[in-house]
Amino acid sequence: MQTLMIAYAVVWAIIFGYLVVQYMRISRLENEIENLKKAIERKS
Amino acid sequence: MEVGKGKRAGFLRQVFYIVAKDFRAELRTKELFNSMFLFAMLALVIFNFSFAGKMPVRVLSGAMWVSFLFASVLGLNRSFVKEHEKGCIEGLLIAPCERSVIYFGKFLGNLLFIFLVELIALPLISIFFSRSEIFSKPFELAGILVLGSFAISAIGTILSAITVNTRTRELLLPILLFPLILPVLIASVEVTAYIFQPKGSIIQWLRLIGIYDIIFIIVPYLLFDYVVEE
Amino acid sequence: MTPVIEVDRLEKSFGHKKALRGVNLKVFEGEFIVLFGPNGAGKTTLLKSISTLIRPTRGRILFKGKEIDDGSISLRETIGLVSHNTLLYEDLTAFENLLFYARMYGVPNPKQKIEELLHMVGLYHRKDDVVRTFSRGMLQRLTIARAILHDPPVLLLDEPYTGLDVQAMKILDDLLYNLKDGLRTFIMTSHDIQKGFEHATRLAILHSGEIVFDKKKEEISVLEFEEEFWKWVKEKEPVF
Amino acid sequence: MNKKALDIILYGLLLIGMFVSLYLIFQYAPPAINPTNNQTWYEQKIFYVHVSSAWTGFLAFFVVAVASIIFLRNESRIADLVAQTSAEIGIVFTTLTLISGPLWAKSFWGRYWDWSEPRLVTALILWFLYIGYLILRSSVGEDFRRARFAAVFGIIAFLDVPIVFLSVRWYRASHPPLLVFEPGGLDPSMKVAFFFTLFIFTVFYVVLLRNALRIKLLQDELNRLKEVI
Repeated sequence: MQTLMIAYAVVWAIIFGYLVVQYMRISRLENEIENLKKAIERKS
Repeated sequence: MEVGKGKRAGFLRQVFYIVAKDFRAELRTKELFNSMFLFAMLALVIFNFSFAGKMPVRVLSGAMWVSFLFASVLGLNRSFVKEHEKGCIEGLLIAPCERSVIYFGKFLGNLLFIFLVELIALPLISIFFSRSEIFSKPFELAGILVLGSFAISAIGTILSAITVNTRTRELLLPILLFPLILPVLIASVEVTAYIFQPKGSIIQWLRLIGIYDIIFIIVPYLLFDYVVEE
Repeated sequence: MTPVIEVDRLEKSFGHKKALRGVNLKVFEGEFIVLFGPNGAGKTTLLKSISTLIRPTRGRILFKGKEIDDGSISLRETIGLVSHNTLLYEDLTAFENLLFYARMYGVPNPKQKIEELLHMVGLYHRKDDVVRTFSRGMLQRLTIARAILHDPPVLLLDEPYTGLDVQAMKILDDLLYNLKDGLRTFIMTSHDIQKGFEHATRLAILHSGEIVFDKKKEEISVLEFEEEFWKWVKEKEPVF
Repeated sequence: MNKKALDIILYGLLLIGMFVSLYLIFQYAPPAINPTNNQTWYEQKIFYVHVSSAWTGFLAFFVVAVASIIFLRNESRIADLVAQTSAEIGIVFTTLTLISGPLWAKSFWGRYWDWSEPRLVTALILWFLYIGYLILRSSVGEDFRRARFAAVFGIIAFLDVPIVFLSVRWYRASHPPLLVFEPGGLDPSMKVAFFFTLFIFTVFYVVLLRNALRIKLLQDELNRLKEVI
């Protein structure tokens, strides 16, 4: 019973962890795009 | 401007011309037919030695269908490779015919090759595996061979038209085809085993193959345009 | 007068790449248009679109005022195409190849017609040989025979002179002169300025998916045109 | 700002939902009794995650088929991206099904696999089909043709699924296994736990798809901007 519960928690944690990684990646990409847009504005 | 304009051949005629062209080219080289046939027989020999002693009926019908399926993959792979070698597929695409004419032409050609291989393999199987039943029920056997091969060729033709455009070509076709064809394989093996040794009922299996054949001739027909057009 | 072919704001993109960016072109009966342009300008894509091989991303192509769509199978009868590929089956003989296409197009009296054509392109003595054994020049001649098998009023030629020997070039020249009867319409791509200019009644330059130059042959001399051509090839070509 | 708010709501819902579902499965729902030996059967709790992931995988492949049809109709890049990411997610959940299924089967049948169990075998075939789908995608060079080929295969593959299921079920009828488990009436509290877990898994799927889609679109945008510079 306990091993099962741990297994469940691990599965949950992995999926949720992946979601967090995805979120970090989104934020990073958004930042990069912001910076690029600013750079383009400065250039023109 | 109507210079020498003749009457265009109908749908079925055009399909027939494509089959005839493939058949004529194959008659000249025989490379495809020979390799398909040899491959099927070799596979059966190997199956025989993997099962020490006489194979039970069901195992034999399974071995037959697996060998035929593998041999079909060889034929299906070449089918569109040949059309792409000198851009012939373009020639077909600019010809005044529905795109589905190409699909049905290639489908029938493939079915014909597969069926011929099976037909020639049958007597040999009967001799090698001491199954005289093969000769006592020739029409039943031919019937199930056509029904099963119909599905292999119908799905295989559209998949082959897809995989010929990929980097991995020959490798990819069986990977895509085998899981798709599984239901037909199960059903064909069941029916073949029944023909060898009647037991239980096979009506539902025949129905399954029938449904499968109908669905997977209509759906590829509807989708074929998207595969060949750029 | 309605043009035989009208290309209307034609766009074609492959994924992110834009091969054609709004091509407009009106081709009238009897014209011989030669399209020049550097590699990657979109010449082949344009010819393939007109021959219904490629479905355009945006824009239309009209044949005598009728739009090409899925139901336009009969329109394909009016087109002959000579492309980079031979479109011939290597395991069939010259005669069998032509017979197959003749049947697909519904050519009347196919055998007689094929023999005529084989005489015309000088391949009659090889008619029962498998195409696999043919030389490049012979293949190109047979390709042209295949393209004009059904007497198409519109002929599309994609770099037909590429890879030809002198003899084959001569035969192709003669063929084209014979076919130019004032009723047939031609679109040819080329990067050989001399050859293109010789046949053309109209000259156009395609550059990065746009037609940037389009004039009747009478309005310009070879030298002027050559200058114009190099201007376009040089100006916008990426510098390596 | 709207997107951010939705992010917070979804992530919060998932985080809380995870704990709630753990509570429901292990505390709220009573342990089952194994009908074969009438003993308490803790391993039955695998059932919750097994069926939920199977459902999510199936949903994902259904979305692949729908997105494929939409792509063939209007050639929208988004539809193609949805099909691709949904197939990827579907494979993850089907893998989870294929791991949890045999574990559950072992505790019930005493063996990990039975070829006459239609759901399990269908899940395996699904897995093969969509791995093939992704290999197909990775081996076509041009973006445009890749999307088309994938869409055609995506539709054919999904149509095949019910027939696979049917064939394995009929196969079982002619080759009866030792024992077959049919999930009959569940205890009401089990049902609550089950449907809640199912719900949470579906939300998982939606968020995964949404995120992956956003990442791909942002990357597109980034590449476009880099080309401008």
